[in-house]
This record gives sequence, structure tokens and C-alpha cells, in this order.
Amino acid sequence: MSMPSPDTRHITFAQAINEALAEEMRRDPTIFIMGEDVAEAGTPFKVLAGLVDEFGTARVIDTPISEQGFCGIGVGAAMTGMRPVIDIMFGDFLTLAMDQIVNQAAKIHYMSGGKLKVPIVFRTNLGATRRSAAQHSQSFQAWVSHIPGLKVVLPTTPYEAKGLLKSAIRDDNPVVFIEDKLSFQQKGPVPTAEYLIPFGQAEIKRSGNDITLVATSSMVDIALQAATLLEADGLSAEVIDPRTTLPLDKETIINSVKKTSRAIVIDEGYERYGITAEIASLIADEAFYYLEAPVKRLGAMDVPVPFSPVLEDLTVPTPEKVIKIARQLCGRITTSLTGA
Amino acid sequence: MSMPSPDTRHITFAQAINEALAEEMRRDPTIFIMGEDVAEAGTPFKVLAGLVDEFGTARVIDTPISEQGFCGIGVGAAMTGMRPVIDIMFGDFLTLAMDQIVNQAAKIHYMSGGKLKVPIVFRTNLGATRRSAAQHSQSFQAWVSHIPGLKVVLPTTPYEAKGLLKSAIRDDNPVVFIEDKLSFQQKGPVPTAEYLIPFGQAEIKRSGNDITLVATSSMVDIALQAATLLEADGLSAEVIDPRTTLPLDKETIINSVKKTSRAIVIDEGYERYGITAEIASLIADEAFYYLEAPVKRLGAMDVPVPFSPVLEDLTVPTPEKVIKIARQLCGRITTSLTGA
Amino acid sequence: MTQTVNQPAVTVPSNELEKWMHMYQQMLIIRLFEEQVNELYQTGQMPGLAHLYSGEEAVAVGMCEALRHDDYITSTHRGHGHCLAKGAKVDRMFAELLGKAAGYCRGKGGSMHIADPVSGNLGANAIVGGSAGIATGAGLSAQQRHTDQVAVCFFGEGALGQGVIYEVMNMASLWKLPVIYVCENNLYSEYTGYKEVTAGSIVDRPKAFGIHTEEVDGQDVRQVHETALHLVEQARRHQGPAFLLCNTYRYYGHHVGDINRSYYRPKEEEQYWRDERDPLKILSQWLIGQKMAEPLMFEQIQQEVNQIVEHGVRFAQNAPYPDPSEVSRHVYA
Amino acid sequence: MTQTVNQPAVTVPSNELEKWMHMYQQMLIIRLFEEQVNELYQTGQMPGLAHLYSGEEAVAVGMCEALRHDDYITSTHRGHGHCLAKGAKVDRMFAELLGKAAGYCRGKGGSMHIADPVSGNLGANAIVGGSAGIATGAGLSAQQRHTDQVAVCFFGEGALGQGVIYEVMNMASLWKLPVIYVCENNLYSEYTGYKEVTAGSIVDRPKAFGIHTEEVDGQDVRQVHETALHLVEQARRHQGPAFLLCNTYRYYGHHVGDINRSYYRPKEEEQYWRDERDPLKILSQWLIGQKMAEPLMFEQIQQEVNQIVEHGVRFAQNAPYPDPSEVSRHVYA
Ligand SMILES: Cc1ncc(C[n+]2csc(CCOP(=O)(O)OP(=O)(O)O)c2C)c(N)n1
Ligand SMILES: Cc1ncc(C[n+]2csc(CCOP(=O)(O)OP(=O)(O)O)c2C)c(N)n1
Ligand SMILES: [Mg+2]
Ligand SMILES: [Mg+2]
Repeated sequence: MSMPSPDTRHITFAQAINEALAEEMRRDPTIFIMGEDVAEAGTPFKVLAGLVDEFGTARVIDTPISEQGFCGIGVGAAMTGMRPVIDIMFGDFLTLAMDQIVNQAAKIHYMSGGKLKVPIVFRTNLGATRRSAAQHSQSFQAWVSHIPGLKVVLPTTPYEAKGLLKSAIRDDNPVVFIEDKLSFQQKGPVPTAEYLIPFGQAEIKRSGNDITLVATSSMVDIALQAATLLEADGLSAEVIDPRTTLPLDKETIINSVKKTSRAIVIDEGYERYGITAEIASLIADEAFYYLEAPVKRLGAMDVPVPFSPVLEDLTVPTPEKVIKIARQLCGRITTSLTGA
Repeated sequence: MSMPSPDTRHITFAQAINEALAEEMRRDPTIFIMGEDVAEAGTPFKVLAGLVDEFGTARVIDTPISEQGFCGIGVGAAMTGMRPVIDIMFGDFLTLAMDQIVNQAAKIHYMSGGKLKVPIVFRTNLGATRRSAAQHSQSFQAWVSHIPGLKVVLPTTPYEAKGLLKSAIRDDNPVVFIEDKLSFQQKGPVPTAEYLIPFGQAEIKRSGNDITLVATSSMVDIALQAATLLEADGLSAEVIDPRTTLPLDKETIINSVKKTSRAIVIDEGYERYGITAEIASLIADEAFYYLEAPVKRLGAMDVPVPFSPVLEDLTVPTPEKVIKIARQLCGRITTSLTGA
Repeated sequence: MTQTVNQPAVTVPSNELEKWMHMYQQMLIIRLFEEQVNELYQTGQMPGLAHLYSGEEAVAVGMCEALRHDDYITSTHRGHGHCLAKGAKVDRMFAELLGKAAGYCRGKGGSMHIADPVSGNLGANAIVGGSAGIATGAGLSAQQRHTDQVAVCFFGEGALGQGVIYEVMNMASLWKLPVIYVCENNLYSEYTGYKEVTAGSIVDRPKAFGIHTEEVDGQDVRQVHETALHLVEQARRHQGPAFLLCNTYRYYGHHVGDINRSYYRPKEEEQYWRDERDPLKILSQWLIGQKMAEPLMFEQIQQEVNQIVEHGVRFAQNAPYPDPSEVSRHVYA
Repeated sequence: MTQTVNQPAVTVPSNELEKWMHMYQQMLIIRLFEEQVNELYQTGQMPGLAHLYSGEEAVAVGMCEALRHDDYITSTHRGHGHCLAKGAKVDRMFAELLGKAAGYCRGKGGSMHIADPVSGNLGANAIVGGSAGIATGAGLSAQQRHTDQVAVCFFGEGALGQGVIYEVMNMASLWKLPVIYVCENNLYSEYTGYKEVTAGSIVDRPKAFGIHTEEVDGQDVRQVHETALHLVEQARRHQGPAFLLCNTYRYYGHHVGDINRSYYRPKEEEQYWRDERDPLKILSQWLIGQKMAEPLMFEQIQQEVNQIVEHGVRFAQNAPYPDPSEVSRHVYA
């Protein structure tokens, strides 16, 4: 993983988000945060802890439980000179705010012939295996990535979280910024100096020659684990993290597959009509003449997320599932594989 | 197109929907219709005209403009012995009801361990080129097809509209039934005798050998037009209409592509992360060793739908766009092509 | 509810005349604009549909004349009146309706999406209730930026069915936002009478959220305007939001294509409102009755406005369509 | 608002004693169930989190005891109390919380989704306000099927932020649906005091939709129950919906993991409610004061309930997990 500066600290993903917000809010007085329990509580995940102390309740605004309403208010504020960062506590609650995000925020610039703009960030999250059951475990990146006018960011590490969130805040368009709930406490190196990460630039998280694993968000770590395990088979896997699904850095993905000739696309959203479909079909199209095996996809099992841990754990992609597919694609025997 | 009985009449798509509802409502007193302006007005499209006369306002219920609310009421009624058919006036308004459809209706059977069920139909529509602009022209089949627990139906002709709607009403699961607004006045043969069309069975709308055009809803006609035009190039196109995207009849699609070796997938939803991605990636995977060219996709242009006719018409797939791609895939020269 | 068309208690200074004549003209512009839109539709010259504001002119004009140029409005599918009242020009409005590049949205928005930030118009909205959040957010923005701007949210009584309106009114009340919710009760949402779909009391709803609420005769521009002045002043002084219920009527169908409508409302009702409750007549008759104006003055205005509208529609008809390359511009800022 | 713990005006016949003792037991089951849930969490035996109902027992019990077996309820993320009060058994409740196949939802639902159609429980719901539509639809269904069933929608005061609740109350009022909206105002939604997020007056909101509304002391099961009887009777006789505001308090944090909560509410406040406003104490003290019951009787109940809970948790701990094949069952009916 590239790291632009040797001056780094190890901080958590949550701290990285927090820092990005604090730095941007210091820089630009038009930025404010709005959502449920964002102020004194700093959200249930404590990601925003302390921000209200520095910026006050006028800029870190606790709302009623009104996702549609406060997303709409955010849109109006963004159209009139502010840069709201809206907190949607669980990605599952996007269902309540889709009209504001999709019919309003995403279209206003276009519908007004370019006269109005909506610089707003909708921060929300994704991911299962927290034993939170069907209404608190979904990963809706496919829905928002389907919508022209939105940008969709899936940060992976603390480094990306900070650099991409700062870019999101400075972007003049509505950005849906989707964090992995299980990442919040994970640590990673983050530069001391200010930096931004541009949208539409995939990151090669690991180089390899035999197969490309395109993985988003929570699945990057799964892909990296799988890549390590595949070494035992003598297979060298390249892991690519698109980081933004809209815009999508096709080039990096396609170039990798042209090199490796094989690909698996992994995402934690439901598999059917999900993120993996778009990326796999792009690869299958644009790297067609380079492919030695079909492009495979791995998403969440197409079931509502069950509560019982013994069931829930079956629904998400695992390194074992990845390597089983990888071995098949690369013509390795898979019968000895346990647990997949 | 297969037609089960010689005893047919030519009726419009709207009449076919109307007949399906009337027949089912006569048969089963637990069925009722609910939505905005469904009763005396029979919807703005007049699709439900006359039903209130036969069934009264207790079974054809005009609601306030409360999509989330009346979809939720429908879910509760469905859980307790009724079979509501909910009318969502424009597909764009699904944004307002996603929580009820996705977090409630789709999950209740599973979350209750199979004890509760939600036999409900959400009737809505899709499609642009009606000069209705960005908030009344969208095609959200990709969103709902992404959700386990839902079934998604895209009827094409009056014949399908009637047979599939009757199946939807009898299904014990939530079904999202998406009609093409521009089809309502189109006529087609419909059997006099009762019939049902099962879900998950694609229809081969035209047989061919050189290329497979998989097209949904409004795009079936575009594909058929393209197929006719391609005859001039000596190309024989097979046109497949999945009819339901969830469940999806993979087999028919894959078998066709195994025969033709080439495929284009066409849908009126936004192209990125849309219906075409899922179907194209399935084909590219499962027919991998049969393909002579990459699988291509054609969806709506990834822009909010513009009002101006000169712009709007550019955003949708056309026969010309289809044949241009088809010729490329089949190695035909495309330079002489006008208008594409 | 009092639907008075009586004289106000105040005595009218001479610049009052100018003010009311200006409002008369504004209302007439809307009226004749809409007549022309109907004509364009009936003669097959306009793509799509449009929802005419005819009959409701006093609401938009009475309200917008109480606003500053830098105050905000949000509008609805029935938005032409609001846009014109807040300062949009007839020619570019027509251009938008015909999908021309000279339109306020370069032809990309159309009738239901006209926006004109220059005049403080944050846009019409084709989602019923869809602009309630936007207007409230504009109010929050004014508060955050420490301006004294006010945001006015126009919506039909049908939007009271959308839960979002209660969500945002709750926040506007809590945070004392400078937002005025203007409910245009024209008795129908599409083809359904409002009483069939509206339980309880309209005005008690905002009141329950602690919002200052008033109700006026929406056909009497003077009543609308005087109440508006008061509510706007209040909001500007950071005293919080208000809700204004305006009782009004649309003369035409739900949209230009809604011709046969006797199944949902009697012709006599339409005639009654046109004859007895017309906002233009009510104002002109009052001014004449007060001996402030002569009938001739209104005829002159009529001629001027006729010219504006004629010129405007000709401009639009002659204007070019957007270049095809426009289709993929402005998706992103 | 009157928070009386005084004697009711009615004289109490002897089967009254049975009735109140039964309600005492029901409340105690909930109390001890929740204590056990907390214990399971603290000792790492329970997957995920749970939102405890301790302190609010009088609301669920007072209400559900006014219902028939075939009446419906819908519940919330804080749903254990509602489920138990409507007839769910402790053992299968625990089994669900531990993700076991013997649970009410075969372990697939968990704490926030317990449903038990047999006892009329249409399900807890992890979307705040998410069951308002469902309850209202159950009411519509009862009306359509010509039964005299009633549907009760439990929700926290935080759900008043969700617009859908106004959408469905409007329809319930218009169509006179047999639905009772029971708002449990426990003063907080998560970590925020309700006054910070609730403008105006709670009870005026349903009233504005023409809904019969009452407010009771949610700690006094007798008050809740007697009001509930009346509202249920009314709904059953097709006289339309009602809204019941119950003022109550949760003893624990928002969920079992919310331990350090003094930043959003003082310990003294918690202590006050536990000491002075406890629904179990209020009922037992009243019964003793009335000389209807002896302290010993409550101790006996305590022992019985202890056993039920102990047996229940043991049952759940020993129960098997669902078979892996269950993961893809019940996606479709
Ligand atoms: C969310 C939503 N639902 C339904 C519609 C379809 N629709 C357009 S206008 C309208 C009626 C609006 O009535 P009202 O708010 O009273 O405004 P009016 O047309 O009377 O000015 C409806 C139902 C819509 N545009 N948006
Ligand atoms: C739509 C939605 N938004 C946010 C949440 C997160 N959340 C869970 S419980 C809760 C507070 C609910 O407060 P209240 O309704 O008063 O119920 P209480 O917890 O006090 O019983 C919140 C915000 C949610 N589950 N659903
Ligand atoms: Mg109206
Ligand atoms: Mg609460």
C-alpha cells in the first residue's frame, strides 16, 4: 500500500474520520454535521466524539429521528451556501432517505441546467456479522452507485477514510460515503501532514500475477487474507480496491486483469444485481480477449441477514470462499479445502 | 411468441391489467387495491377505470399522497389475511417507500422464521420519453431486484401483463410489478380463457442464431425492431425477455448464448450498476467458453432524465444503438450506419 | 375561517395604489402566461404536460411581494406562478417549457423543475412534498450564515399527506428557523377532494408542532400580502417559522390534459370560483370601489401583459434547442 | 398531565385482586426477564445487543391485558416487554435472543424482531416507526375482514420524528380504523432528551388528525389498563383509532452496552424513578394499602417468576442452534 509520507501515526478508522471532519470544519465555516446523536453522544459508534466540544451544537446538530427530513434539510442547506455532512446512523436507513438523496440531491444540478449545486456528504455505513439482524446489517452501495449525479465512496483503511472524506467534503456534488462498521476500531498509518485522496483512483493493495481480486470496503481485508493463503498454492494474487464505485477507476482494474487473466470481484452487498455485477461485467467486456477463465463474483448471500451467529457468518464472503474460487479459476484442486 | 389458445382478443396492456385485477378480485375477497386516485379516477393512466364501480370504495381505496404510509398499511394488511395490490403512481416514488418494501415487506417472512408472510403486490411503472423529466421517468428495477425476499416482474405485452399479474397476486411473497408507461395503450392478443404465467420463465420472443438480445420490458420492442433491421445484414438475432428479473431464468438466457455465442443485454434503467450488469456478468460467467465476443450492455444513459425532447431521446436505448453494437460484435462494418 | 373581501381597516396612502397595481400586474402575468401554456398544449406545441396555476395567483403574488430578492422560495409541480411572482421572466419561462436552451434550466428541467437562483427560486419540484426539506434547509442555512433571509415553502394541501413535512416542521420549530410553510388548499389533489384524504384540522397540524399558524382567503391578495408581511417580518427577526393556510382554487384541471373533470367536481363549482372568487376581479373591484383606480387602468395593464406574454412565447418558439452534447453536461458540478 | 398514584374511584371486587395480581406477575416476568438478559450480555453469553424494557412494564402489561388473544400488537427495538405481555413464553424468548432454533423466529430474528403470530404479535421492529404502517394495516385488515379485532402500535416517543407515523394516523382517522397508537415517552431516544427533538405538544399531534387522544401515568398499571380498556372498547365498536401517551422511564441505558450514561442523564433521575415511580412498587403498595394483598403474596410471585426465568434461560442455553441449511430457508414463502 502506498503511503505518501514517512511521518505517520497509527490511528483508528474512527479517529481518521474524526480528524478529517475537524480539519475541514476548522478550514471552512460552512461545513456542519447533522444527524441523530451526533453531538454529545458522538454517534453510537463514538466516531464523532469530541467534535461538539470544539465546534458547538450549532455546527454539530442533533436531530430528531427523521432521516428523510434532515437529509432534505441538508440538501436545502447545501444549495444555499453550506456544506453539510449528514450522518445516517445505519446504512439500512438509506431506505428512508432515498427520495432526498436520489430524486433531490442527485438531480438538482442537472435539472437546474447547472445553476444550483448540492455539495453534501451523506456519511453512512455497511456490513454484517455484528449480530444486528436483517434491518441493521445491509450494504446498499449498489443502490446509490446506480444513480447518476451521486458519487459513492467506500473507504477501506484509516488512511483512505481521512483522505477520501476530506475530498468528499470539498466535492461540489452529493457524495455517499459508506464506512464499514467493523473498521471503526481498526488502526492504520495516517500521515501527519494534510493530504487528500482523489476520487476515481483505485489502489493496488497488493501486487500479483496470477489472479486479480477486486474488493471493496470490508472485503479488501478478506481479499488480502485470501491472497496470503493462496501463496501456499503458489498463486500470486493482485488485490485492487476501487475506493470509489462512482466514479469507478476502470483502467486500473482492467489493466490488472489484462495482466493476470483471471478475476474475482468481492463486495459485502447482496450478490444479485450488486456491485460485483457491474465490475465483473466491465471486466468480462473490456478484458475479454485476455481472460483465461470466467470472471467470478462473491457478494453477500442473497438472504435477509439472519440474527443467529451460526447463520449470519455463512452469509458473508470469507477468505476460504475466495480461495476456493481462485483455485478453481487457476486450475488448482479444491477438494482438500476445508470450511469453504 | 407462444400463445396458449387460439381464442384470443386484442386488448390493450391497460385492459389486460384491469382484467387481471377484476378476475382475481372476483375470485378472492381478500384482494383489495390501494393508492392515489385509484378509485373514481382509475389512476392518471386510467388503468384501473371501472374497477371501483364493480368492487366499491372499500376494495378500491383512494389514499392520501402518502406512499410510505400506504405501502406500510398494505404490508400490515398482507400479514393479517389480506392480499393488497398497492398502486405507486410513478416508479420514481419508490424512493419514498423503500423502507416499507425493503426493510419490512421483503424481510418479514425470513425474520419471523417463516411464520408471517406478506402476500402483497406493489404495482408501479418505468420508462422515459414521456417528457416528464428527471423525477417522473426513472426505471428502478435494479434496486428492487437487488433485494432478497422480493420478486420483481417486468411484463412486456398485454398477454404477459395479465398472466403475470394474476400470478403476482396469488404469490405469497411481496412482488414488485413494474409496467412500462408507454405500453398502456398498446394492444396485443390475450386469451379468453383464464391463464397464469409462472415467474422465472423467460420467453424467447424471436428465435435466431447469430446473436442473443436479452431485453426487459420497454426494451423488448426495441430489441425486436433491432432484430428485424439486422436481417438486412444477414444477422439472425434471438430476442429473450426474462419477464421476471427476480427470480431470473438463467437457463434460457445461457442456453441461447451458448447457441449464438454473442449477446447484448438491454434495459431502460440507468446502465451503471443496473439490470444489464447482472445479466451480462451471468452470461459472461456461465457461457464463458461459448462466447465469441464480449457481452455488451445497453441501458439508459447515466444522466438524470432531461426534459427537452431533443435531449431525452438521446438517453434511451434505440434499435439503432442496438444494431450498431450487434454489427460490431458480429464483425460487420458499422460506418454506414446513420443515427446511431 | 373568515373569507373577507371587505375593506381593510387601514387607510390607503397613494403609494399603496402603486403597490396593488403592481400586484395586479403580477397576477395578470401569471394568468395570461398560464392561458398561453394551455394554448401551447392544446395546439400540440408543448412537450409533456403542465399544471396551471390559474385562479391561485393571489397566493404566490401576495407572498412573494412580501419577500426580498435574496429570500428563498421552493415550489411545486404547479410552479409557474411561484416562479414568476419571485421574479422569473416570461420569455425564459416559456423557453424552459418548450425545452429550449434559453430556458431557466437550459431546457433540462421543464415545467416541473424551473429553478432560478438569481431570483431566490430554489426550484419547482415534481415530488409532492419534495421541497419541504429544501426550504427548511435554506432556512437553516440562513441561520448558520447569520443572514436575515427567509425561506418560503409553497405546497398544495395534498402534500400534507407526506410525512416529511411534519419531520421538517418539527425541526424548524425546534431550531426557530426562518421558514414559512404556505399551504395552498385548492380543494383537490389530482382528482380527489381534500376532505377525503385529510383528517382532522389542517391548521391544528402545524400548531401541534408549536408553529405560528394563520389562515387567509387565498383569493384576496391584500389579505395574503398583509399576513405574509407579518410572518416574514417575524421570521426575519429570528422568531421562528410560520404556517400560512391559503384557501384557493385552481380553475383548470389537475394538468392541461385533465379536460373532463365533472366526475370529480361540478362545473358549477368552477364557475362560482371564476365568477365570485377571482383574485384579479377581487382586487380590481376593490381598487375601483375605493376610487383609487379606474377600469381603464386595468385595460392598459392587460395590454401590456398581453404584449409581454406574446413576446415571451415568440422568443421561446424561435429559440434553439440545446445542443445534443448538453445531455451529459451538468450531471456533476 | 396528572401522574396520580391515588386510589381509583371504583370499589374493587375480589376478582379485581386476581386481575391485578396477574398483572403484577406479568410485569415481574418482564422485569426479571430483562435482568437476566442484562446478565447474559454482561457475561458475554448473548450475541449482539438488547434494549431493556425495565421500568416501563406497566405500559405493555396494562395495555395488553385489555386485549384479546386475537388482537394484534406491533412492537419496537425495545420489544421484549410487549412480546411477553401479549403472551410470548420466556423460554422461547430467551432461545431467540441466543439465536437458537427453538426461538420464536428460529433464531433468525433476534431481540429486535421477535414475532409470534399465535399470540397476535406481528413483530418487533428495528426501524424506529417501522411498525406504524403494519399496525395500521392490521387495523384495516380487521375492518376489511369484518372482525372486531384491534391493533395496538407500541412505539417510543422518538418515533414521533418519523413522518410515516403522521401519514398512517391520517389514514386511520379517515377510515376509522381500530388502531391504538401507544406512545411510550421514556424521556429519551438513545442519548438525547426528548424535549431537544420534540417541538410543540405530543398529544396535540394526533388530535390534529382527529384522533381521540389520552395521556396517562405509564408507571401506574391501573391507570394504563383502565384507559386501555376504554380505548380498546371504542376501537372494537368501530369508533375509530386512539392515541395513548404513556409517561414512563427506562431504568437501564439505551441498550445493554450503554453503561456510562451520566453525560446525558443524571444518576439521581434514574434513582428517583426506581425509588418513587416503579410500576411494581406502585401496584403492590396500592394493593397492600387497600388491604387487598399481603407482602408475602408478592414474595411468592417473585419466587415463581424467578423459577420461570431460570428455567427459561436454561432451556435456551441448552437448545441447539439452527442447522446451517436454515440460512437460505424462509427467504420466500
Ligand atoms: C410523492 C408524489 N406522489 C404522487 C405524485 C403525483 N401527483 C402529482 S401532483 C399530485 C396532487 C398534488 O396535490 P396538491 O399537493 O394539493 O397540489 P395541487 O396539484 O392541488 O396544486 C399528485 C398526487 C407526486 N408527484 N409525488
Ligand atoms: C429509522 C431509524 N433511525 C434510527 C434508528 C436508531 N435508533 C434505534 S433506537 C433509537 C431511539 C428510539 O427512541 P424511542 O423511539 O424514544 O424509543 P426508546 O428507545 O426510548 O424506547 C434510535 C435513534 C433506528 N433504529 N431506526
Ligand atoms: Mg391541491
Ligand atoms: Mg424514548
